[in-house]
Amino acid sequence: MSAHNIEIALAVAAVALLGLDAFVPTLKRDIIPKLSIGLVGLALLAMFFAKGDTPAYLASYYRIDSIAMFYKVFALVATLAALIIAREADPVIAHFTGTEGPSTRIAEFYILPLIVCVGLMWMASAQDLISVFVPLELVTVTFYVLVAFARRSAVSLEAGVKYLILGALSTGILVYGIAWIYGATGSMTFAGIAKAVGAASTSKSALIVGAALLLAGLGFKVAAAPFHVWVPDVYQGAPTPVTAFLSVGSKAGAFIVLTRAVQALTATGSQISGEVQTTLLWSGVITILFGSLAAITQTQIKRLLGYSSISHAGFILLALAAGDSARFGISSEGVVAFYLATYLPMTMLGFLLLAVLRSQGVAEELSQLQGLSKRSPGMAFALAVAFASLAGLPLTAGFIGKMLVFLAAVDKGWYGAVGLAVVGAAAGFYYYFRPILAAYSAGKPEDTALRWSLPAKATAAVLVLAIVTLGVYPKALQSALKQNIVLTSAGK
Amino acid sequence: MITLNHYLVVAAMLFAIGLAGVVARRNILTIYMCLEMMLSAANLTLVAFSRFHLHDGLPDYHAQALVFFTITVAAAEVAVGLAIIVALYRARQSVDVTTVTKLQG
Amino acid sequence: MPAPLFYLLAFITLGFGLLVVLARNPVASALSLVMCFSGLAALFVTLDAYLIGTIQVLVYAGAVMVLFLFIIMLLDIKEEEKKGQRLTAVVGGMILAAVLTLQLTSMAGSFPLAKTKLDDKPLDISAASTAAKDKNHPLHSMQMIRKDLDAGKLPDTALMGQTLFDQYPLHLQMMGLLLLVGTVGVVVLSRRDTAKEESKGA
Amino acid sequence: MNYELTAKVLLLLPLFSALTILLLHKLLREASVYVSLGSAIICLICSVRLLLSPPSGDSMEGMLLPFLNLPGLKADFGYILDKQAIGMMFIVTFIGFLVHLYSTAYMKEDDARPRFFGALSLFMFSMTGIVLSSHFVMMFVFWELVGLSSYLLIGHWFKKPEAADAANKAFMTNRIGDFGFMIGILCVWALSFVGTISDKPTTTHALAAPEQLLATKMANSPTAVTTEGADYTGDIRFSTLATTYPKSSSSSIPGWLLTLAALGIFMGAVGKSAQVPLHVWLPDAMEGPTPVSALIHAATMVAAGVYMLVRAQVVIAASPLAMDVIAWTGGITALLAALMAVQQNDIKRILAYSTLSQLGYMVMSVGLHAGEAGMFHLYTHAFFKALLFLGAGAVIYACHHEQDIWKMGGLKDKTPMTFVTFAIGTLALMGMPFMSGFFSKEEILLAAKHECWGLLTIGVITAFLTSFYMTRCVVVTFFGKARGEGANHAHEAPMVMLVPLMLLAAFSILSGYGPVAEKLKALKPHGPHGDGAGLVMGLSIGVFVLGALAGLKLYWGKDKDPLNIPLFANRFYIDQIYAMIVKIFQDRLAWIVTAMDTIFADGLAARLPTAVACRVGRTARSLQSGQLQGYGFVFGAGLILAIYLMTR
Repeated sequence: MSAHNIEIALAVAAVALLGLDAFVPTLKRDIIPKLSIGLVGLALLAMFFAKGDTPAYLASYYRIDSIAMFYKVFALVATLAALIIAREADPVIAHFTGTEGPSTRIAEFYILPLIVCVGLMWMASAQDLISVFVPLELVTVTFYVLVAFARRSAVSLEAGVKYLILGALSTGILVYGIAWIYGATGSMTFAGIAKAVGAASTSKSALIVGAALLLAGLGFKVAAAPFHVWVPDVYQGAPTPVTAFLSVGSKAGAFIVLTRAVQALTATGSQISGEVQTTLLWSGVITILFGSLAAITQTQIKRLLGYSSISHAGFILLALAAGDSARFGISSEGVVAFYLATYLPMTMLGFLLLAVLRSQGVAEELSQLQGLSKRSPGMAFALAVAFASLAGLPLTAGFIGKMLVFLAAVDKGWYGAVGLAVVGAAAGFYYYFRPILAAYSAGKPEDTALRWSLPAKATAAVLVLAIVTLGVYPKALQSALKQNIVLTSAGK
Repeated sequence: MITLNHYLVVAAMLFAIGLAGVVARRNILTIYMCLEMMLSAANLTLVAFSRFHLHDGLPDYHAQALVFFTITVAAAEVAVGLAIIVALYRARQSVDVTTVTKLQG
Repeated sequence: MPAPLFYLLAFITLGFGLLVVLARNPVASALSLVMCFSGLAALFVTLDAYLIGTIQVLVYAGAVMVLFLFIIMLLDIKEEEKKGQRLTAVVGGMILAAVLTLQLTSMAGSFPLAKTKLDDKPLDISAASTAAKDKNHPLHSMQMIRKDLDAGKLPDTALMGQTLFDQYPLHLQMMGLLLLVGTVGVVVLSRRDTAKEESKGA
Repeated sequence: MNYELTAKVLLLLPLFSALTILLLHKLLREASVYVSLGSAIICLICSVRLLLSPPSGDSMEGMLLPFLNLPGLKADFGYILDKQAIGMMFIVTFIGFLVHLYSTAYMKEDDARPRFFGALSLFMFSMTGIVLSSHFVMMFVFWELVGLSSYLLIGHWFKKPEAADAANKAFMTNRIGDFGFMIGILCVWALSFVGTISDKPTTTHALAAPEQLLATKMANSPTAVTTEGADYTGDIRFSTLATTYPKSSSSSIPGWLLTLAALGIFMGAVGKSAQVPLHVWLPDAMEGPTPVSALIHAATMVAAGVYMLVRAQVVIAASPLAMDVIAWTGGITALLAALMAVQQNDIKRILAYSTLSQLGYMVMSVGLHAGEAGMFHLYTHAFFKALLFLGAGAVIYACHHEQDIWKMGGLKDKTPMTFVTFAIGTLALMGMPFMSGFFSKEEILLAAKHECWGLLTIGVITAFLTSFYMTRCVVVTFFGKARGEGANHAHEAPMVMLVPLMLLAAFSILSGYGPVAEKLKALKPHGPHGDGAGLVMGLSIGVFVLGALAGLKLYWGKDKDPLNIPLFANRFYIDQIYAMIVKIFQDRLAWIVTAMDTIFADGLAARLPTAVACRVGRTARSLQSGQLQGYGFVFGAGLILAIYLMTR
């Protein structure tokens, strides 16, 4: 079985589930969520037996290589985690959609993520700009619906409107960018672009316009400064599972596209590789600084995670800008992939805890965390692990990711950029530890113990384990995936 | 005589007008129209380039395929977008963006 | 193509585009946009993209704009009040537009291909007809298209269909999925509150 | 002797003990105390054996746990056993063991004893980790762990709000230092392969020009990804630092980067060793149990900063500017803390300020290119300061938890053993000739004389003040009449508490001499026979005598024996003038010191960076106005900026 069949099967399954929901009104409320989670789990399982070869009839725009396989698995894992978080957040969502009754259900909330997953999986293999555009829009449009899903909540609607307008704006910019790149190179495929960027006949000025527009359009999706402004608002307003999915899934999908686009634009001999690098570098540094500094005075935890997501995007951009480092044997796509792999468990864990806490009536404010260690030691510990890893504490996954980025930047001799990134990381040490301190400070006496469901507990345990494993033994990722992509040669 | 440049300039101006509208207008529906305008400007650029990158004497239909997809996406986007705007109007009786500022900081 | 025609179409497109932004009444904006898109469709046709031009009229100027007008009427949206208008936003928008236009046009000017005249680069259908005789050419087995090409006609719609169905079948499927998501999304977002209904009924 | 096994035992046994107590404290109850005590004994035996038969060549390295071994960063957990580590290990385990022993009696009435001993074991684990650390990353990990255990122990009586506040204050203040430390480590690591990078023609600094970036990119095209024969370093082990770390002379490295690295590393020490301006946490940390104060906040942990600075001497020495900053920070800390100590009434606070002052000495000596003198002072200080704290603990214990020296008095008869040992510790601290403190202090002063007259003056004044306030402390506490309830009913501490005092007293004298000092000294010292040794010796003896006399004269008078009034009226008169003058000066000084404390310590050091960061953060957040139009504008402006940047 070839890997692309899995995404086709997933798309068919999503449509079938929608049909099931529409035509079988007597279905129990939790059947669709369970089916949905089961299907994604099945797809994930199938992925490990999938063959990594590209079918010939797709070869002109679709390729399954090791990096594509990595992002496909990544998309499935992120979807699975988002669905599990969605189950935890179910009561809250139901409250804001007016579907609390036992005879009602919110099946779409569990089916639309499958469609997003299909889009993300396809994006990982896309080899030309049309094949990038179509799944990217599939993902974006689905997210418009998901962000505004809790339509009786004012903030969810507001987030939906903001995401919609700015998302459509970025779509316009992206298409315009694609048009200019096509105009300059005469080609839509990455291979064709890579060939043309070095040719003397290609106009540099047209390339630059195209590259700037393309980077801006994709910069919106990955939350690169200055196209990050939507992130805190939308992350705070969207339902927690959607925020988690948006910050991990959508971001990873955009990063694989950005990686391939940057690779094509900076191919050997390219006229504009210096310009692209500088832009990415500046954007990355500003993104890190903005994300970290703005988070310092933040007390809303979901918003804090939004700013955190911005600053992490900055680190990944820095890795992209730095490119491959022969000296350290790390490739830029490997660092990006590894950083995202470390980013997934810690972010997902943070949002999972938020969803569990929210369903227990704990609001997303820092002060509400006080006394958490007494109310639920397990949750407090998981929270501490997640935030310590987000901060980049040694022995956690976050540390290794940041370190690889610094390594790549140091190899380029960008000490100023590294210095500024370190300032961002140090600020992170300050604001990420505030939730931990709050969780371990004394609470009010009337606080009761908190409970969490078995699936949530098990998921949290798996994520904690992943964070620690990646932090202590980063090679584990490589051997688990059997793909030689994560730390190209560092892992050898 | 008309050159490719003429088309590009028209598209660029249309794009810029759209952007100005997005920034300056307060009615979300008008903003959305301006966004559609920007998307159309991009389409014009694509079509113009496809006409000038001839393949065997024919326009490059790959670029036109992208235009086709863009228009489809825009249609779907408009449907979802208008649904969100209607939901917003139901909740607030207004489509003025300057009132949509609960999330900030 | 005669230059005055192009300038007329460009004037219609840009002028009505500007009106979309300037008109305070949303209905006027929407109607201006219809005109703007019609001008744009005509520009597409001058570029030999007949199908795209048609779609632009049918989908955009037709369906989409009707949807807009419908929503404007449904919600009974009033004119924007003048005094609430923010000067900073207006000035900011104008500055952005001016600078961006300046940048993009100067870039387009320094682009060699851009200086090619439309009439200097005519469609060469006989070349396409010769090329299609090659066995490996994607159009080789397309009898209808080849017949038109041999007759010196441009089978625009057929070529577009050939490209879409031959080259991008999976993309079309995904577009279907996207439209399905759009439908589901609209249903989800504008569904009546069932819980409320139930409680009313009870 | 199996060194690797010894190192593993030293590191892992306390961890094992801590984990056992953590997991099984309900089952073990009182036995927890003995688990912890047992591990402390075994560790002491191990370190004594190391001390007696050090590895050949006086240094060896090995691996404990594989962690990171990438091209570009070698950070496997290893151990290093050289003279410095072995000496420090002896101090940690020896004083650690005595404090364990002492605590069995001191904490007898505390219900939370298992928790206390568990945290103590955790501290021992972290501290041996710091001592054994073979590189910066490992040291940073244990650095944080030490901070954690210190937090737990200061806040042991967390129900007392002062204790909880003090624990938080210590934790937060140390974070500030640790940011710096982390930045320093990253700089050191980055610099460790600057040498190899600078060989390439494409070296670019900071946000380099596009042409250079282009060149760099082309030199590193994707096809070039291979490690075969790649020359990389990224080695941050202490043992190889001397060869890999760039010297200040190498031209290709910007000087500010070297300074940043050195000052970053120093920031870590400023936090942990409580130097001005981050010293504020240490006096408050005295809210913890007294044995903890002796072990952590006097003898070992606070000295870790100095230990680390000596380890990283290569890094610091690469920047002359940083050396000056370090020396003056140390000197100023020494002087200010001594001034503050003069007007304290709480016996533990007097000792706390004195610890600050002595740490200032050590840091100063590191900045004066005399790390070995600093280490020597660290060793001698560890013995006599632990002695003083444990003695103070015995006094407090004797007086039923009374800590105000003015409510004590006349204790020399009621607690003779405590008095004798406390006096020995005091004399050693004051730098009385032939006591250990005399030798080590003199080496520092000698180094100061060689380098900088200003610092010598500060050192001498501090020595005078030390002598003065310690005399005051002893006189008021032990002499005269009992002035409080507690002191009236004072009783000698039990034997378990006295044995550590006696042992420490012996070491307070001996550690300055021949065999013991030689074994302990980390590095080869200058020796007191250098140029100007006579002058320094004269000065230090002089100020010792002067300070002691001044203290005696002033405070003997506070012994309000009515019989003395007619006989010593005249003397009383002088005393009053003295007292008045001193009072005026003391108050003035105290006011100045407090003001500086508020402005510099709380204001500039702690609040300013926070305020700046918050200010910047708020500005950044104000961009997030929530206005869609504004966001649209930012998008457009960003787009224009991107095009502009790329066409530039």
